[in-house]
Amino acid sequence: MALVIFAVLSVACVGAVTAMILSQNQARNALFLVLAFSSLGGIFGLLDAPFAAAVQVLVYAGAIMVLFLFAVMMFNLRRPLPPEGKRLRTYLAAALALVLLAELVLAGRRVLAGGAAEAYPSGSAIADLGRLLFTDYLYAFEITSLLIVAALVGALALAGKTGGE
Amino acid sequence: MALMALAPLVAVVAGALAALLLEAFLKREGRGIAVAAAIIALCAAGFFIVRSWGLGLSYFGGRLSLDPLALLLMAVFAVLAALVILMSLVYAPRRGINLGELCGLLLFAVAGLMIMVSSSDWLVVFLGLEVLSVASYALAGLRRNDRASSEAAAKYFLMGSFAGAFFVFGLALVFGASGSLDLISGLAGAGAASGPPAAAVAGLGLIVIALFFKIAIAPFHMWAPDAYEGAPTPVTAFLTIGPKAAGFAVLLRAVSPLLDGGGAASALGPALSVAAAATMFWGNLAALRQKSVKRLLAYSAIAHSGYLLVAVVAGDAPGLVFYLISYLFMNVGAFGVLAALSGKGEEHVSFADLAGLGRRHPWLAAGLAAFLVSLAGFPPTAGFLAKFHVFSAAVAKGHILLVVAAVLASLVSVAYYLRVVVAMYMREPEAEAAFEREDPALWLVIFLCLFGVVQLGLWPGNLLVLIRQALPF
Amino acid sequence: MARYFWLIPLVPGASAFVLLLFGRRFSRRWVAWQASAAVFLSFALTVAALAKISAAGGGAAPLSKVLLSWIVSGAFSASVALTFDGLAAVMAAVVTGVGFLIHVYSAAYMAEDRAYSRYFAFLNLFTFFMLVLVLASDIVLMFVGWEGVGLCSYLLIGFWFDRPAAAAAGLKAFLVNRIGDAAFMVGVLFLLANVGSSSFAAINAAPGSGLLGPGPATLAAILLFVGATGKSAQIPLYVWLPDAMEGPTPVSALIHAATMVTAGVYMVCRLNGLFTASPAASSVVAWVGAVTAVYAATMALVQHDLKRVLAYSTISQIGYMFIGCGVGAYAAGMFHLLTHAFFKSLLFLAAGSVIHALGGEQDMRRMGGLRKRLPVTSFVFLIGALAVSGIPFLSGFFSKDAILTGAYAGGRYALYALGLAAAVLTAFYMFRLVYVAFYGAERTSPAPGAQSHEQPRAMTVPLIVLAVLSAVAGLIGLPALFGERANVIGRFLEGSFAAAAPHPAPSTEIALSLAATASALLGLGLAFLLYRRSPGIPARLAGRFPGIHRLLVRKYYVDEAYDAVIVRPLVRGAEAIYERFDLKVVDGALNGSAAAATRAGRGLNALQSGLVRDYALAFLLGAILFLGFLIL
Amino acid sequence: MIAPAAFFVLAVVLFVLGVIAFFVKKDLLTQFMAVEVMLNAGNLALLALAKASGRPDGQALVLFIITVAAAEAVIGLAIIVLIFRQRKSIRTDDLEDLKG
Amino acid sequence: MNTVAATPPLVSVVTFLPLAGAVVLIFIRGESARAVRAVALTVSLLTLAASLVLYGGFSGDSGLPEFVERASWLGRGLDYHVGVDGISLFLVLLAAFLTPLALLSSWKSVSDRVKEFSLFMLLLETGMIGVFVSLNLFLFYVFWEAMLIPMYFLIGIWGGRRRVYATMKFVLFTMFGSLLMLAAIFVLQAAHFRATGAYSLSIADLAATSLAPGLQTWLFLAFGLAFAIKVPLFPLHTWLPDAHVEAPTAGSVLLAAVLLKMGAYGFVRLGLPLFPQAAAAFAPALSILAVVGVVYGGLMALVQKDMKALVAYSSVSHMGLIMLALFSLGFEATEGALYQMLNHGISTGALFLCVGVLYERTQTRLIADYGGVAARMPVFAGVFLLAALSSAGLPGLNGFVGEILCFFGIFGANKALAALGVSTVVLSAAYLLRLYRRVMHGPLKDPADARFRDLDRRELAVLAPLVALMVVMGLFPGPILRKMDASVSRYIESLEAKPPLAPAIKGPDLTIRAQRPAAEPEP
Repeated sequence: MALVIFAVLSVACVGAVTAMILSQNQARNALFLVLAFSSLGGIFGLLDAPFAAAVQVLVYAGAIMVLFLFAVMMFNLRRPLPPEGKRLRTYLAAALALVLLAELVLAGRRVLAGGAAEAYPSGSAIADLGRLLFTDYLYAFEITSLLIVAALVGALALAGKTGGE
Repeated sequence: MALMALAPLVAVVAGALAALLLEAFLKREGRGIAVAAAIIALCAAGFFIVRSWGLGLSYFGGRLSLDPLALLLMAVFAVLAALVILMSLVYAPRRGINLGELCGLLLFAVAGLMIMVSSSDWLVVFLGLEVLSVASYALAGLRRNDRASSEAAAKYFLMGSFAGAFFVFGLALVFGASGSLDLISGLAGAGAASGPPAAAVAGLGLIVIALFFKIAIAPFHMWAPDAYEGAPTPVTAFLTIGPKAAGFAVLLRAVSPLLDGGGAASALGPALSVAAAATMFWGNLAALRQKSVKRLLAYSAIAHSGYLLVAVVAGDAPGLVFYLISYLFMNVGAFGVLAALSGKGEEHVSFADLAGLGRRHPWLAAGLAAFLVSLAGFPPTAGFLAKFHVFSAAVAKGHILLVVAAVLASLVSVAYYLRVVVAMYMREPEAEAAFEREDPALWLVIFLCLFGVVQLGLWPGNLLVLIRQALPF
Repeated sequence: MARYFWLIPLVPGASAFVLLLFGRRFSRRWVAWQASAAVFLSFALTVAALAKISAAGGGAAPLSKVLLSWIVSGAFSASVALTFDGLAAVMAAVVTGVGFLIHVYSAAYMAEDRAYSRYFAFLNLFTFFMLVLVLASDIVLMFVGWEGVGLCSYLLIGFWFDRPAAAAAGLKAFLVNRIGDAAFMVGVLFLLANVGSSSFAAINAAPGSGLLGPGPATLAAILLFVGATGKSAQIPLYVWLPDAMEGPTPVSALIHAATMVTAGVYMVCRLNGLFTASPAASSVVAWVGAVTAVYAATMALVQHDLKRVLAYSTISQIGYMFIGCGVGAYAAGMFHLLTHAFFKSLLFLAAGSVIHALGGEQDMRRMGGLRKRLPVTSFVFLIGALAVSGIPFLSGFFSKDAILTGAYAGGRYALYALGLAAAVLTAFYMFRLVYVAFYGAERTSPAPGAQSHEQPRAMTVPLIVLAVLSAVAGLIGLPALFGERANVIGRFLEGSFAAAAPHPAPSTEIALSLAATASALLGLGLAFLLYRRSPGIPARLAGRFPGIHRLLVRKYYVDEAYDAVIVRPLVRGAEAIYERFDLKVVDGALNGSAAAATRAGRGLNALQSGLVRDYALAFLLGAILFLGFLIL
Repeated sequence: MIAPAAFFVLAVVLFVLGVIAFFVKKDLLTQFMAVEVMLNAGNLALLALAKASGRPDGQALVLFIITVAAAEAVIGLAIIVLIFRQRKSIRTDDLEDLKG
Repeated sequence: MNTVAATPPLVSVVTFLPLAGAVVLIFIRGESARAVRAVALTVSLLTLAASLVLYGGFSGDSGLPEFVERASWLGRGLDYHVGVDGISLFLVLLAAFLTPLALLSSWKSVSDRVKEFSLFMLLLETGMIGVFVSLNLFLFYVFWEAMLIPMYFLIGIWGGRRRVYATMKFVLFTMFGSLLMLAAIFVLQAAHFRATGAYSLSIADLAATSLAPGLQTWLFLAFGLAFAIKVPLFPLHTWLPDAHVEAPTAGSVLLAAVLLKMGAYGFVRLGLPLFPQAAAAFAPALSILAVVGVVYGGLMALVQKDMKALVAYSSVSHMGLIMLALFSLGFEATEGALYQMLNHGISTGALFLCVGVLYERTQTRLIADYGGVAARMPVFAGVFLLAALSSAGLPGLNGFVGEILCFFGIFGANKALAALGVSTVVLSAAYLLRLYRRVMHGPLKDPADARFRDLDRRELAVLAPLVALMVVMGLFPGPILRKMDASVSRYIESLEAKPPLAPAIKGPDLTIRAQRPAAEPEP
C-alpha cells in the first residue's frame, strides 16, 4: 500500500516538476510546483514525519507558493517569455546535472547500504519534536526568528514604499 | 550564564533593532541617533567579547561556543561593521540609502557572522549563514534607484539561494551519514580509524561548495565581481571581508582536522589546494584588464580568498586570523579611498577618474597606494607579513607547490595593483573628479586602516603573540 | 742623486697632473717650460742613475725601490716597484732624452694651437707612463705603463679631435692595441698562475727553475708577443700605426717612432729569460719581425704621404728589432732601438718641419726642391735617411748590421735574407722620399700660412742634436771586429740578458757588413735611377704592373680585409643579435608571458558574461569536479 | 516497507530536476522556484537519511529549512519586485550591466 | 657571532637615518623645493658621515660581522639582526656615498614633485643599506622587496617616455625572482626547523644547517634566480636596458651602482654559502652564463643608439665578469669581484651622471644627436673619458685592480673562461671609446649651439668625488682589500667546508620531510 502511495506521489512530484520545466506559462508553473510540493508533503508522511508533512503542505505549498503565484500575476508574466538561442548551455547544464545525479547517488549509497533502522517510535514523534525544538534546537529556533526579522527588514528596505529619498 | 555567552550577539541584534526603530519613528532627525545606537551596540558587543576572552564559554551543546577563534573573529566583525558605518555616514545619504536601514541590516549581517563563527553545529552555521545572506542581499541592493545595485542584489540572491540548496543537501548527507551535525566530531568521530564515511565526506563536500560560494572560491565565485561592483562601496567593503572571514573560520573548524587524516577525506586536501590555486590565478588574471578600480578590487578579493584557503589547507589558524585582520585594514582602507573619490552620487572609480590623483589629492593617493602595496604583499606592510605567515605555515606542512603557485599568482596581482598606482602617479589628470572633502568619518577610517596596515606590517607585537597563543597550530 | 731615480717617472707625472688640472690658467710659455723642464729633470736623473750603475759595472748592480705594495690579495700580489738596470737605463735615456728634445721642438711647433696646455699635459703624461713601463720591476706595473702609453697615444693621435679622421685614428689605435693587450693580459695571467709572482726576476728565472715548462713558457711568451705586435705595430696588428700619423708630428716622432712603439721590443728584452727558454716563441718573434720588416717596406715604396712613408718605415725597422730579439741578439735589438729612436725621431721632426713650413702639406708630390727653402731641415733629413738606410758609419749601419750578423751567426739564413731585402727596400723608399721632396723642381703651391724661411731655433736645435746623435750613436755599438770592448752598449746590457748573442768569425763579419752596405747602396742607387735620373720610370712600372701597384697603394687591402672579416661582421652580427635575439627572444619571452597573462585575463573576463546562467554553469561544473574528486 | 534508498533517489532526482529547471528557466521568479525545488529535495533527503540512520531530529531540521526557505522567499520576492520596478522585466539575462 | 656591541647602534643609524629624513620631508609644508633638497642632501650626507664612522670603527680582523645588533622582532626567528662584515661594509659605503651625489645631480633635472622625489630617494637608500646589513634572512627579504617600491616610483614618475612600461617590467621581473626566493625561504625555514627544532632565519644558523643535496639544488635555483635577475645574468637582463633608459639620472645611478650589486651580494651572502654543494655543482653552468653575458653585453653595447642603453648593456657585461669571478669560488676572485662591484658602482654611476649632464642640456640621449662636444666642454670631456676608461679597466684606475684580481682568480679556475672573459678588455674599450668618439669628438653638429656649457660647480661637485675615487682606488686598493680579507677568507672556508656534491646533480627532491628527526617538536 505504502509503495503504491509512494509511487503515485513520487510520479506526481517528478511529473509536476518536469511539467514545470517544460511549460512556458508562469502561472501554470507555480501551480505545478504547488502540486509537486503537496505530493512531497505526502511523501514526508510516508517517512514518518507527519509534522514536517503538515508544515510542508501548509507553509510551502500553501503560503510560499501562493505568494509566488501572486508575484507571477503582479509581474504580469502569464505570457511566455520569448525563447532564446543559447540552448547549448542548457543542454550542457542538463548533462552536468545528470553527472551530479550520479555522484549524489554514489555518495548516498554507503549510508543507504546500512538499511532502514526503525529507531524511534512514530507515535511519539511530535512530542519528541517539540521537546527537541526547545532543548537541543532552542538556539537554532531563536536564530530563525532573527532570520525572519532580517528578511522582513531587508524586504522592506528594498521594496517598501518608504525608505530612501 | 548562557546570557553572558549570548551577550555580544544580543547587543548586536538589539543595536540593529534600535537603529531600525529609531530610523522608522524619528525619521530624519533620528538618523544620527540610529547610527549612534548601532555604534554603541558594536562597542557593547566588543566589550562583551573582551569580557568573554579566556572563559571558554560554551552553551547549547557547543552550538554556541566562544572559543578564541570565535572571539577574535567576532571582534573583527565588530570593528569591520564600525568602520563600514563610519564610511557610510556621508556616502549613504548622498546615494539615497537610508542610514538606519543600512545600520540595521549591517548589524543583522554581523549577527549572522557571529553565529556562524561561534558554533560547531552545521544547522546553526547554516542559519547564521542565511541571516547573513538575507541581510547581505538587502545590503547589496540598498541603492534602490541604482540599476547596478539592484542587479548586484539579484545576482547575489539568485546564486546565493542556488548555493544554499547545495548546503541543505550536504547537511542531509552529513546528518544521514554520521548522525550528527557537529562540525568536528560529526565527521572525524564517526569513523575514527578509517576516517569519516564517504557519504559524510560527500555531504561535507556539498557544504564546502556552498561555503566556497560564500567566500568566492573559483569557480563558485562568479557572482562576486558583479555583486561587489554593484553594491554600494561601504557594503562592498563589508562583503569582501565579513562573509569571507566567517566562511573561512567555519572551513577551518570543519575541514582542517580532516586534512591530516586518511580514508575518504584524503582527497580533501588536494581538492582544496587545487581550488586555492585556481582561485588565486582566476582572480588575479581576471583583474588584469579591468577598467574600474572597484571591480579590480573585487577580483583582488577573490584572489585573496585563494591565499586564505592556503591557510586552511595548512591548518594555520593564527595565520588565517592574522591574514583576515590585515586584509580587513587594507581592503576597508582601499574601498574607503574609493568611497572618498565617489563624490556626490556617481561612482568615480575608473582608471581615468584616478589619473593624476597623486597630484590632486596626494594624501588620498598615498593612502590608496599604501593599501594596494599591502594588498600586493610588499614588505613592510601588513599584507606581506600576513602572506609570509600563511605561506610559511603551508610550506612547513609540505605544500610547497601550492605556495609556489601562490607566489606566482601574487606576482600577477602586483601587475594590476601597480596599474592603479600608475594611474594615480604616472598619468596626468584627465578630468577633475568630484571628491568628498567634508567627511571626517571617512578620513578617520582611512587613517585607521593606514595605521593598521603599517602597524601590523612593522610591529604587530602583541596581536601576533595573542593570536599565536590563543589558537592552535 | 741616483738615489732618487724613482722620481724619474714621477716628475713628468706630477707635471702632467698639474697641467691637466690647472694648465688652462697658465701662460703658454710657462706650460712649455714646465713640461720641458720636468722631462729634462727626468733626463738628468736618468743620466745620474746611469752613471751610477755604469760605474758599478753595468747591469750587474741595478737600482731598485719598492714604492707601494699595490694590489695584494691572497696569492696575487703586485707592487709599485721600480728597477733601474742597464736595459731600463738605455730605454729611459731614450725616452727622457729624445722626449726632452721633442718637448722643446713642440714648444715651437704647436705654438699656434689652442689646446697648448692639454698637448703638453698629454706629452708629460705619456712620458710618465712610458717611464713606468720602462722602470717597472713587475709585469703588472709594466702593464700599467703599457696601457697608459696606449692611452696617451690615443689622446695625442686624436689631439685634433674635431677632425673625424684624427678621432677615428685615435680610436683605431687604442682598439687595435687593446686586442694585443688582451692577449698580453692572458699571458700575464698565465705567468702569474704558473710562476706565482709578477716580478720580472721571478718570471725570467722560472723556466730555469722548472716552474714553467717549455710548453707553458712558449704559450705565455707568444701571448705576450701578441701584445707586443699591437704596441709595436707588427703583423697582424700594425694597421693602426699609419693612421696614427693623424696626430701632431712631434707626437709621431716621440710616440710612434722613438719610444712607445718600441715598447714591445723592450718588453721582449725585459723577458728575455722567458723568450730564450722557448725557441719556438723566439722563432715566432723573429719571423714576424722579418716578415713585417719586408712587408711594411713594400708598402712604403708607393706612399705619397711623407709621414706615412716614415710610419711604414718605423714598422719595418721595429721588425728588424724583433729579428734581433728573436735570434737571441737582444743587445743588437736594443741597439737598433736606440739608434732608430734617434734617426726616426729626427726624420719625423724634420718632416714636421717641412709640414709646418708648408702649412700642413704632407703629400710629397706637392713638395720638391725643399733643399733650398729649408736647408737645415733638408740636411738633417738627409742624415736621417742615410742612417736609416744603413749607409756605413752612420748609426743605422751599425745597429742593423749587428742584427743581421746576429741572424746569420745563429744560422737563420732565411731571416738574414729577409733582413737584407728589407735593407734594400729601406734605402730605396727613403731616397725616393728624399729625391722627390727635397730635390728637383719646386711643386709647392703657396698655401695660406706657409712660410718660406727656415724654422725657429726651438725646432732646428733639436733637429741638429738628433742629427748628430743619428750620425754618431753607432759608435757605441761597434762590432766585435773593432775589439772586445768596442761594443759599449753590448757590454753595458750584458747583465740584463741571460744568454749572450752568437758571434761569427771576424771574416764573416766583414763580409756581412759589405753585403749590408751593398744592399743599402743598391736601394739608394735604384732610387736615384728612378726618381732622380729618369722620373718617368715609376709611372711606367705602375702601368706595367697595375695589380701589384694597386695592391701596394691600397696596402694589401688589409684594412679592408679586417673591416670585412672582423669589424663589420662583429657589428652587423651584434646588430642582428640585438634585433633578432635580444629584442625578439629575450625581451619577447618576457613581453610574451605578460601578454599571455593578459590574454588569459581577457578570456576569463569573457567567461564573466554577466549572465547568471553562466555563473551557475561554472558553479555546477565546479561542484561536479569537486565532488567527483572527493568521492572517486 | 519502502527502502529509504527509494526516497533518497527521489530526492536526488528532484534536486537534479531543480538544477535543470534553474538552467531552463529564464526569469528570476521561476529560477527561484527551481531553487525551491532543490531545497525541497534537500528536505526529502534529510528525512530519508535521518530515517535510515534512525535519528529523530530529521523533522526538526526540515522545519528550520522550511523557515529558511520562507525567509529567502521574502527577500527574494522583494528583490524581484525591485528589479521589476526598475526594468519592467524580470528576465535574468537582462541583468548584464555588470560583467567582464 | 652574537657579540653585542656596546657602541651606539651605528648600523641602525646608518640604515634608518634616511628613513627618518624621509619622514621629516613629509612634514615640510608647501612646495619649497629648496628646503626639501637641502634637507634630503643633508640627511644623506649625515648618513655618509655615519657610514664613514662605521668604516673607521670596523676592524675586519675576525671576518665576522661587527657592530652587530640583534633584537627580537616578530618571533619565530624573524629577528631584527644587523651588522656589517668586510663584504657588506663597502657596499653600505657605496650606497651612502652615491645617494648624496645622486640627489645633488637631480638638483636641476628634477623640478616636478621634488618632495616626493627626495622622499623616494631616501627610502631607497634605507632599503639598499638595509639589504646589505641584514643578518637575518627575513629582514634581508623585507629590505630586498621594500626597496622595489621607491625605485618603482622613481622610474615611473620621473622617467622617460616609456617609463611606465619600464618600471612595471622592472618590478614584475624582479619580483618574479624574489617571490620564488620567498618560497625557498619558507622551505629553508621549515628544513631548519625540522633539523634543529628551533625557528631561526639567522643567516649564520641557516648556513650551519646541512641540507639534502636534492633540496639544496632547488633552493639554490630559487635563490639564484632571484639574484641572477637582479645582477642581471644573461639571459635575464632584459629589464635592465629599459629600466636604465627610462629612469631619471639619479635612478639610473643608484640602479646601476647599488641595486645590481644586491644581486651579486645575494650570491655571496646567501646563494653560495647556504647551499655550497649545489653552488659548486652549478658554478660551471652559471660561469658559462656569466661569460656569455660578458661577451653578449659588450656586443649589445656596441650597437646601441641610446647612450643610456649602451651603459646599461655595459653593466650586463661588467656584472657578468663579476659573477664569473664569484663563481670561480676562489679567494682572489671573490675579493676582486667585491672590489669590482665597488668599481662598477663608481664608474657606471659616473657614466650615468655624465649622460645626465648631456641630457640636461639637450634633452636627448641619442648618440647620433651629438658630436664634438669636447670642444665646448673640455672639463666634462675629461671627466667623461676618465669614467669611460675606469669602466674599461684602464690600469692605474680602479677598474683595473678589480679586473686583474677577477681574471687572476678566474684563470686559476678555468683558463678558457678567463680567456673569453678577457675579451671584455677589447669590447669595453670598443663600445665606450666609440661612444666617446661619436659624442665628444668630431666636428660640432651646430657651431652656434649654445647649449653645451661646460660643467658648473654643482655638476663638478657631483663628479669630482667619483673621479677622485677612481684614481685613489686604482692606486691604493689596500685600505679596502685589507678590511675585506678576513671576511672573504671566512666566506671561502664556508664554501669549502662541506664536500662538493658527488658525481652529478640528483633529480629534484622536494621532500623536506626526509631529514626530519623522529620526534617532531611543536612550539
